[in-house]
Amino acid sequence: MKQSARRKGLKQVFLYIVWIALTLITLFPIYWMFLISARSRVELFSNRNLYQTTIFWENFVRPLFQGVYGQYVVNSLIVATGNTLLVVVLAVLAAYALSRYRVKGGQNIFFWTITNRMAPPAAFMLPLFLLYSRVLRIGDLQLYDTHIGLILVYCVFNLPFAIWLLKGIIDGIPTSLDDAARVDGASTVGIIRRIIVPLAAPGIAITALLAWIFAWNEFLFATTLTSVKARTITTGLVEFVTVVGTNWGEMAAMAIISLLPALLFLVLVQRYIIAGLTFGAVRE
Amino acid sequence: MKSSKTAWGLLAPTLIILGLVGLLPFIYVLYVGFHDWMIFAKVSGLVWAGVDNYRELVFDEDFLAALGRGLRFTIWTVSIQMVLGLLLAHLLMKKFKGRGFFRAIHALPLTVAPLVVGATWRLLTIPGLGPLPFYLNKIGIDYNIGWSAQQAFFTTVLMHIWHWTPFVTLTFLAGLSALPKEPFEGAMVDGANQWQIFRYIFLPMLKPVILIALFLRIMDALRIVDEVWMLTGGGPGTATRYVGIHIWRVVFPMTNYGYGSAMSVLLLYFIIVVCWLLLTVITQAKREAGT
Amino acid sequence: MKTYWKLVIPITLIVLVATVLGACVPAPPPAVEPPVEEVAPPAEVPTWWAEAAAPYKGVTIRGISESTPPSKYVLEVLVAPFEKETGINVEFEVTSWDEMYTKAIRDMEAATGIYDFVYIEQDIIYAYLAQNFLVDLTAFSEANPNLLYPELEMDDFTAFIDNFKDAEGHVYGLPFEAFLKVYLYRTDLFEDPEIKAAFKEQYGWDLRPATTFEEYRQIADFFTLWGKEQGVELWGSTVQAGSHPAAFYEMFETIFPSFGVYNWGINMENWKATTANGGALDSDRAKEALRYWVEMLEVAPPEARASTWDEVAASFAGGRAAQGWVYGENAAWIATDETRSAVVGKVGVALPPLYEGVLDDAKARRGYIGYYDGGAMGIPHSSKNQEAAWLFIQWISRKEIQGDFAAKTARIVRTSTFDDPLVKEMDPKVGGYYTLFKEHGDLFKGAPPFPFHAPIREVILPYILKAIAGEMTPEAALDEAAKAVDAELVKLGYGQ
Amino acid sequence: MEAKKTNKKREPGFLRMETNLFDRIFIGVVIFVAIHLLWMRFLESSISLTVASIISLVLIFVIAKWG
Repeated sequence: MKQSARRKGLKQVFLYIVWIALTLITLFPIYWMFLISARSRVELFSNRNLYQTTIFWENFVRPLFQGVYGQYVVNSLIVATGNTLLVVVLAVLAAYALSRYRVKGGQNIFFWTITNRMAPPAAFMLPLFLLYSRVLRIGDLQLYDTHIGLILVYCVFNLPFAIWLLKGIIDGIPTSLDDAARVDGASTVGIIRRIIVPLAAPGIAITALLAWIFAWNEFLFATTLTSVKARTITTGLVEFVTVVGTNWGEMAAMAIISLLPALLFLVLVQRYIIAGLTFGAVRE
Repeated sequence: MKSSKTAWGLLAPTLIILGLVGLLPFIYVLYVGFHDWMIFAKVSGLVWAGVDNYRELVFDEDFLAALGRGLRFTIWTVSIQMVLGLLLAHLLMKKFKGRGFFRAIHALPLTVAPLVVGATWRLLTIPGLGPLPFYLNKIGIDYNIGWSAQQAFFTTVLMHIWHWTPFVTLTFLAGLSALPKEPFEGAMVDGANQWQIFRYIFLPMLKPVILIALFLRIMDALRIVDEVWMLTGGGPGTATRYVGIHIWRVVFPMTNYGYGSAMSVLLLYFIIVVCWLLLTVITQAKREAGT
Repeated sequence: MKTYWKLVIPITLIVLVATVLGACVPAPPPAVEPPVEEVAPPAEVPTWWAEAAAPYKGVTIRGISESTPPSKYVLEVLVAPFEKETGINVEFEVTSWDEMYTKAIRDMEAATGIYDFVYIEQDIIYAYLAQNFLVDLTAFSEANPNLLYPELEMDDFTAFIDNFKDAEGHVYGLPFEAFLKVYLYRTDLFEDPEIKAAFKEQYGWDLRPATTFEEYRQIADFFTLWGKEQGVELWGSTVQAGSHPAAFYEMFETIFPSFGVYNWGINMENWKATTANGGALDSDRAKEALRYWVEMLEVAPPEARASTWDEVAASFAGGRAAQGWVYGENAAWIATDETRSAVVGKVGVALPPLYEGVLDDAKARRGYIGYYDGGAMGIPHSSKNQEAAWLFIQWISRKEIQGDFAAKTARIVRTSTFDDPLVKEMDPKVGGYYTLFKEHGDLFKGAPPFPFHAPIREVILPYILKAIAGEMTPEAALDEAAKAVDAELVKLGYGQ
Repeated sequence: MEAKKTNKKREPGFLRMETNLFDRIFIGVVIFVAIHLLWMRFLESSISLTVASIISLVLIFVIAKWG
């Protein structure tokens, strides 16, 4: 028994070493991006130190306050949040239907949803562009360059993924719970709201987190389907790639700014996930 | 059949939206794929071409090579990501001090946009600007992803792993969170060791989620564009010109919509078949094991 | 049925919330700070603009351009006064080079009418004309005489405007920016007495900007070695050899012409590139040029293989190359901006090195010695606000703003701008770039007038990249490329 | 409509899998495309593509019926 205690201690130490190494590897590229954002253009090529004592604020100030990037951040927030809300609600409903009911061809529908995500993006941009700017159009109103347009189009990759993930999770919730609730007279919506959602909450949280991040970071759809008004921060980033010297400093600065909301979101949701994880109870 | 009606009601909004933004464009791309459409041709616009585009495609060495490269990239990245993700999820399941901290750090790369990931890694690896070539050079390793095809390939692999392993881990954690804990406790009582728990309880129970993560990673890796585009632009030579990038070049800079559409359809076909085979093999295996 | 309705309501609600979230947020027009520096003071701007624009007050026009300093200048300096003067709203989208093309072409091809004015690079204008993408500005201004700014002075534009004319001399775009790809060198190194002596001793001639390719290579060799000996990070020459169309452009618009291979080696009479059919893409001279350029990588900074036009300028500005072919629009900031450049005041400008006979060809208009690049602003045929857009592109072509515009962004489209005091003051600081531009600009030329452009570039590019990466020899690469071009041109409908 | 049959339990056919009609048609289409692609690459120079179409259509029918 003593031996095993020592082994356990060693294992702990080993575990921490692994985590610390992983942390360093994970953080290094982001740290380097921060260093780049803190350096002026002249410094970039001459200074390769792994630390930095001065900060070249202009990289942050110019794009954020003189440019239009502040607005882009707001656009991104709207689009990502709107899309996440829509996706999570629809996916819970769809996953519940596919998990609990014997729908004709349910397996096939289930597989079909995921094929939506498989399409190589390039060629699919043109039909979407035409759809948004010409087909779905009433007078001057069109989906092109609107937030709602992006919110809808992001369903193409977020919805299948959310349905797949949530179905796996809902499958794991015993049906006996639904049946019990149904006997008590709960409606379908009631069951989803009172049984499924609370039990699948950590899973839903992770799904929402990932969906939000995917939407926040999306580039191709955003650049194809927006122009000025609904432009998102990721599409704004390519503006720094110019003929007269890619403006790495400002680009890194904006990249860091674009990373902050996602980070905040991540931290908030993480707390929720940890609280819901029943695995904390498993001890060695 | 009242319940079935409810189920359709639950599914309806999803099907409508996916039909609108997923199915409609697909039909259009399929249609364009049977046409010649080069914007800067003498005769511009759609010209019926039958299966000519596909006939050309099966002999197109560049496309097939790009497809092969994409596959190689996918196999490398996805297998490593799955193993790493599984291990890390398993580790993160245990309670230890700082677990929350490590989990947050581990998920950090996910929050970076693919485009920015590419840019960041470019900043890391560009000779003259990045620290990687600079410090590797000091210990005698000549590292230049603009020059060595091998290095460029593995740099893209590494970047992809860096970026997407957290996704796999998080997906597994999501799956884990909904699992009942009784089997684990039961096994613990029976004196099963770590490996046995992992092998006989953890893995089988996690199978559906593993499958999802595997699918998503395979399809995303096969059609990858932005990250690699930003990092290497497909170079040096054609070393990292994966199939997604190849299609991208044909559709946008080359403005050959017809041929590009045919390529997209073929790639989509390919991905669907791969995923469907995987799904079938796995579900069949499960069924046979069950009986 | 009851449960069904209970479902519909929350779903509708959610969709509504998402819609409202998406729709109700006001997207204020990009807030462009009015510039602090004096821009054409309002007094100088005649009320002609307000009068001409009266019917279009409140109209919103949308345009797209590449995010270059000239475009940023327009966005940050010229848009706000125009909006104030005319009441026309301008949404000016600036994005990366490839995005700009993709979006503008898609809009014009599908005739969606999103853009009212587009940036047209010199090299793609012929393809646009072949597809009837653009509004004939000459005809348009004749049809709308009241919209023609009386002081536009079309004759004042440099010969660069000829690129934007069709066979009958009708103009399809007002020049917006133009510059040369010149030979930049480091004056501090070239004039250092010790270096000069060492160089003379080694090669037997006085160190000065190279005029031939042998000289250029010798200088490059010398400085690469010198950098190594001195322990500084210095190499002989920049090379624009990243996996990007930039590599193609440096080879085809700069190196080939100065080796005497013109028009991409394509025979424009029968649209063939192989020598067997009268082309020159796989000729010995072309192969020599490509080999020379690829071998230049041996004495280029290591980042050259990942360099586009951006990084080439950055390498030179970082003081990492002794000489190089650099786009002239970069000359201004490399030579003057201390926050971005480490070689301020140490930059010399010269004509690129040339193969024998090329200068005579250029003087006799049989050939050209390098790249005269730039672009114009035009109006897509699908635009719904052509009048307002026409006003705007005249606004940014006004004579009185050109001096400041040129001094800040190193682009010149009007003859009178060369004599502008601001430009004259700037000239010595950038090693005489403007003078060289004025005097020798006509030896340079833009891209050949092909009715296609990007498709053929994309056909050739992979071969060039393979040659750079060593997957193919330069000779084999060009042999293959020429065959591929012939095949592709047939597909495009040329040269049957 | 075939839909009625799709959900019916049936004994696995020669594919030795539990499938519904939709699955079998899907398999048929996948094979249809694969045959055409391979045919174009290897056989079209000697045998017309129409033959491939006929063969694959027959295959789809066989799989849908007995698969």
